Amino acid sequence: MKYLVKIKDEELDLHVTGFLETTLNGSRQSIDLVPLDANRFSALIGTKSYVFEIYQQNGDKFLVYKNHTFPLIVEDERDRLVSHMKQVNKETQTFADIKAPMPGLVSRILVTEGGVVQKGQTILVLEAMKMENDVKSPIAGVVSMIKVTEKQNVEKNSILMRIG
Amino acid sequence: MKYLVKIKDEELDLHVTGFLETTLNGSRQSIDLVPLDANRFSALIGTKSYVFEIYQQNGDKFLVYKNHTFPLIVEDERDRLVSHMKQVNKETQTFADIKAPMPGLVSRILVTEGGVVQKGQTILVLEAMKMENDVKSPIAGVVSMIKVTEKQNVEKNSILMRIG
Amino acid sequence: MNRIKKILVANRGEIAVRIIRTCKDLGIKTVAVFSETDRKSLHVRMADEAVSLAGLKSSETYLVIEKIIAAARLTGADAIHPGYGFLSENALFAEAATEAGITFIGPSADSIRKMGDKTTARKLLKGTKVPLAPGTEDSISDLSEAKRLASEIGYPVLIKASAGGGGKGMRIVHDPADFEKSMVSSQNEARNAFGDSRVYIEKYLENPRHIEFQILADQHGNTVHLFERECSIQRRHQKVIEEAPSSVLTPEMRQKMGEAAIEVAKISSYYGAGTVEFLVDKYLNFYFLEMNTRLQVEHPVTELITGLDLVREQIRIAEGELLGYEQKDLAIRGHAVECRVYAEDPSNNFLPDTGFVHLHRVPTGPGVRVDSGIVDGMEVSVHFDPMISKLVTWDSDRKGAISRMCRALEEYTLSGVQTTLPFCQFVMKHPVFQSGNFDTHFIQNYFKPEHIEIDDPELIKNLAVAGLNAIHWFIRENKTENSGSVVHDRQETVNLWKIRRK
Amino acid sequence: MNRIKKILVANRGEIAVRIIRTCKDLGIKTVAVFSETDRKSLHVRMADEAVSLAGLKSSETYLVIEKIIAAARLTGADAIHPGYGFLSENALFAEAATEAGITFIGPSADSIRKMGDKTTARKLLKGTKVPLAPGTEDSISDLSEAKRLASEIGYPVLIKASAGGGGKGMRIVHDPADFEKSMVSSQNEARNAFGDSRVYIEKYLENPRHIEFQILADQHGNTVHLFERECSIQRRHQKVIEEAPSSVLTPEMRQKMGEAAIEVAKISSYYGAGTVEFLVDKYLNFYFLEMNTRLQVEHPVTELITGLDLVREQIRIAEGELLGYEQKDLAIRGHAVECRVYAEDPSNNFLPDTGFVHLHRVPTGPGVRVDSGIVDGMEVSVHFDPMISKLVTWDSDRKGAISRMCRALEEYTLSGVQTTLPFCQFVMKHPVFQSGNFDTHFIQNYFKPEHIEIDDPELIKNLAVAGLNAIHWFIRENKTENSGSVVHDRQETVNLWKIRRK
Repeated sequence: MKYLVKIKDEELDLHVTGFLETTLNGSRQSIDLVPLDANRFSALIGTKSYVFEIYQQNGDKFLVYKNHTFPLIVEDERDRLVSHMKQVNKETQTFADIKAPMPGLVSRILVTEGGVVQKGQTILVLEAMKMENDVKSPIAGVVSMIKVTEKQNVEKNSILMRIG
Repeated sequence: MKYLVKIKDEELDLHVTGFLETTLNGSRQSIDLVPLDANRFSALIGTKSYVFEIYQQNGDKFLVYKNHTFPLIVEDERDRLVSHMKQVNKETQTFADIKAPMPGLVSRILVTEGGVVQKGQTILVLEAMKMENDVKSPIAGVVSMIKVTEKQNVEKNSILMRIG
Repeated sequence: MNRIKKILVANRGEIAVRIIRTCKDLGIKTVAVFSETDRKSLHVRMADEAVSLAGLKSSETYLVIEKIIAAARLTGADAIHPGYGFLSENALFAEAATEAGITFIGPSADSIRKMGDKTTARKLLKGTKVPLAPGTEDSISDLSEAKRLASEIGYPVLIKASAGGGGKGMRIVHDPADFEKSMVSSQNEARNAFGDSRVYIEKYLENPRHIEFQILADQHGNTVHLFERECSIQRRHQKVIEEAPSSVLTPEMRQKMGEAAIEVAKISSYYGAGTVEFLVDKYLNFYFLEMNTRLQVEHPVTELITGLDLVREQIRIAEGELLGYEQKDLAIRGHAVECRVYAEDPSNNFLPDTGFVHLHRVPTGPGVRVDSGIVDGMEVSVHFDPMISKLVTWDSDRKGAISRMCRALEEYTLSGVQTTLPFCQFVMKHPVFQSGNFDTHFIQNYFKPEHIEIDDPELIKNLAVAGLNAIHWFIRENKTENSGSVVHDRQETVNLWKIRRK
Repeated sequence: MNRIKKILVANRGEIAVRIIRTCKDLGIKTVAVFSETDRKSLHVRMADEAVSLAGLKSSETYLVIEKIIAAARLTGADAIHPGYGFLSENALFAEAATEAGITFIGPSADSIRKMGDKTTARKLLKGTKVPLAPGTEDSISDLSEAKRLASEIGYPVLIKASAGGGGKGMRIVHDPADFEKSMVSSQNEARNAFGDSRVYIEKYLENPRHIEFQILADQHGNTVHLFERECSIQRRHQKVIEEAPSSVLTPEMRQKMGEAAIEVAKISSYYGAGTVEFLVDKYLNFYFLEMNTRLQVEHPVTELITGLDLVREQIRIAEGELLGYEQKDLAIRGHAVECRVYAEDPSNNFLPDTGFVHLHRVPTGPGVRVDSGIVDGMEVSVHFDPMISKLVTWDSDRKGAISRMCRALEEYTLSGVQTTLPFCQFVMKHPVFQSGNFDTHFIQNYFKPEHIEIDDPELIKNLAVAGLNAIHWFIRENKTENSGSVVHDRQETVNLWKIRRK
């Protein structure tokens, strides 16, 4: 099976020829892989020793190595086509949904629908874990929709507003 | 359900009236029990806090509390009858099967079939984990059968000989 | 002498566990209290007894004086240790315990009142040789009056909670235009954290270092300091990394500041363990910041350089014992560094993260100590502070202690939530931190989220190969077992497709 | 100076992990080697590189000089650390490394030969001021000649492996009638453990204490001792519990024994870390027992009372550095105790146990250090030594260190095999141990298996109630899920009916 693996802006063509035999950009890589506890693995590639964790969250895959988390995108040939189409689609998107980074209480909303916001501007204050946390806009644009009100409790990842 | 629980020579009549409600020798005991990891539990009885492990090995149950292992015999009414019959049976038994306490190599056999042994006498030397381990007879009696020979590898719990 | 036999620990998390450990060392029985979410917590498991506080949030549980006194009565505890946070600096709590005939392990209610309230403390110290930063005499609630005073003191100013501590409610204001917003949000945070919205205003020092002195005083008038802790690495005005000793103090300065700290303790008739915090400016002038009338989060670094157990000293003092040593008997030995492990995402502005901890494996070995209250399967919830544990290392010198910290951080496994671990790794390897020459602006001056990323191309390629093969393994195992849960080697359960619960 | 960049650790288990930790502190890369059963071991996971030794038993793997030298060549390691046991006292190994241009972290092959062979060492020391116990000059293989010499020395005698250490091959003979059997079994054990069946005979001292001195010597003639370790608590002539300092040594005796230890090192032109072992009789006379030309299992207690990292010192010495301190710069600070955690059943004559470790949770907190090589799911097999880990505590005095050990032992969770943990709990609480006045017969004099049982009737009743309810819980959960494996709370897997694999 041929895969495209994206990690840290690197794109690698990997070809799994058999279990634990991989071709990386054309050259063969043998790997000694053993599962440990939870989602952790120990891998020996050549003599190099790596312990890492693989997990999946909201459909995305992540690899954790020595407390560093790498998003890991693994696409087979069919996925690549779909992903390419999505990419084209995405480039025409100019809006951003602002999601709650944690469960909490909306303590203040600092913008109004129709207002213009700058990238990095604080648009809402979310009170959680006994602290006031500033939620900032990731893009510049117009506030097209506010889905919450002040003093409202929100769940993690619920949409707070849309910019653009 | 009524049970007889034997632990450390104590015999307790326990009656589980509902989940987490027990009657101990007639008086009611409420318990707050939560499972932790592996086979461990946290129990609060009154205000007293206990963390313990329950495991089963070769059909016997054990409770481990602060590194102390207690054999735990739990019998319901039907079991009690069977166990009573076994007990009667056991009292007429005067032989002991000597089992290998660990996998190893029989390095020397110090008795012969038909020989008389004392309780605590070393009857066989088992080489394991780079040490010579003395296997002793738990009872006094006559060696009725030797099932292994010197230089033979044995598995844990395999029968080495029978005394009596 | 009043020998304590059973201590109720009115706290949760790592500090409750840490206090229970010393009680066990001393043969003193322990009682834990717990909110509903903490039933499985380590402090409940480790204590001899545990009493439910029947509630979820801290305002329903760990902050309710009556419930805690009732739990102490129920179990016959003859003393209460408040830990830090929660009711630890609440004079009413100390009084309630004393009225119930229970020893409060901490200073008198009177000392707590004098020093716990930051404005009262400032008034008390005015005129002594303890240097104070310019600021308001009293706490202030009128917005326009506050704004006028801020202009008088001169921007930048700091708005601080009178009842405060731990950076909660603190706001820096550079621009008068931001004053109103900052004051309101400071008052809100103070109300939530301490049930007291009063704030006061102080001159904000540029590029200060935060250096504090540990104090111990018995009930017979003997007071010593246990040297300083350097706590300048902060985010959101809260400490993340601390060390002892500080790399900037000369022996002379150490002596001067230590004497000032002892004076603060004496003026408030202090007994027990306490901490006098100072700000040190770039010219090495120091100013009294506040006194914390309780055990500090970062107390282990002091324990490692002095060999003392501060909780044991607290208990001994509460029993009425003499300290038994004088200032001249104390010396600094080696160097200690502490990293706080928070459930926060350093690549996302240190936003707190929540979720279940799947795997928590702490480093051990030479020179490493971990104080932790978390175990596999436990939830980091929104209800409490996101601190998971404290990792502390010691060595005969600072360089060694930092090296051991780098090793311990790398060894630390915590899976399920984002943590400050990679941030701490960044700090330990940063030349400015290693030089010892930094201030409280270290994070804003030197840290960007991309700094915690790894850029070794061979490593990245190998991780990609390994990761792909691991995913392949999951797919293969799932196929043969035809189930979401894959049991391997009959020992471990592995399940990629289980979505991490947040 | 020859800066070491990459060290191959020719060992396994806790000591391999411990050495890797110090290498990481020093920024030195590490290479692990492993037998097939050790693929998942902690030392393989923690090292930067790992090389399979393709085999199962130690005789096929960790004892094969050629395989280890080849692994060092393959990975470009410029030094080898042998740990303890295996090839650590093998002069041929030290030579093979040197010939391959690889630094051997340890003494010269010549010193190993001189001191590693117990009979050569005795001959070398004869006539010096180092006191020797009466015994044979040479190793001996002829049975009747040996028996004659034994009678000459006078029973009881000790038969010991010439190439020995760690109590392996050692036999006490009280009765001439038992001599033959003991000598044969000693020879057998010596052959298996060291590949060398030579034995010698020594006078057996009654009620001796085992006290040893840690030596450090650089390659420039500077030698110091790091004080003593008390190692009298032994079963099967192997240490289980050690401490530093010893409670019987006066400063004068410490100085005298320390000087003798330094003389032993100087006579063998020793450099690196080594240990000179003495027996001390009831009149506090001391006799040279042997020198171990390697790192000792119990080295952490010395690290805790001196603040030195012995592995770091070994590496520095191997690099050709000067010690940098003299005897007068060294002082004892506080007290340290070590308990070895063995997979052995103390209620069954300390017979080794084997099986899978289901759950391994180590204690942490103030004054606790754990050196361990095991993790959840790993197997304790018959192929290697049954030592799982070492638990070490420190405090400012002996009483405190023992209290902390009691706490740490209670906190230590190890499930799946029987361990020496309850035995160590018994020793720590025993008045004779606490008094400090004990000898190597402590176990036979004071320990019976029933002593490790708990006899608190309320506790027993509550455990019965709790245990029954837990079993009820399993039955209920199994019914509803209709499966052998019960998943609870979506976080943990619990399965009572899984038979423990042995």
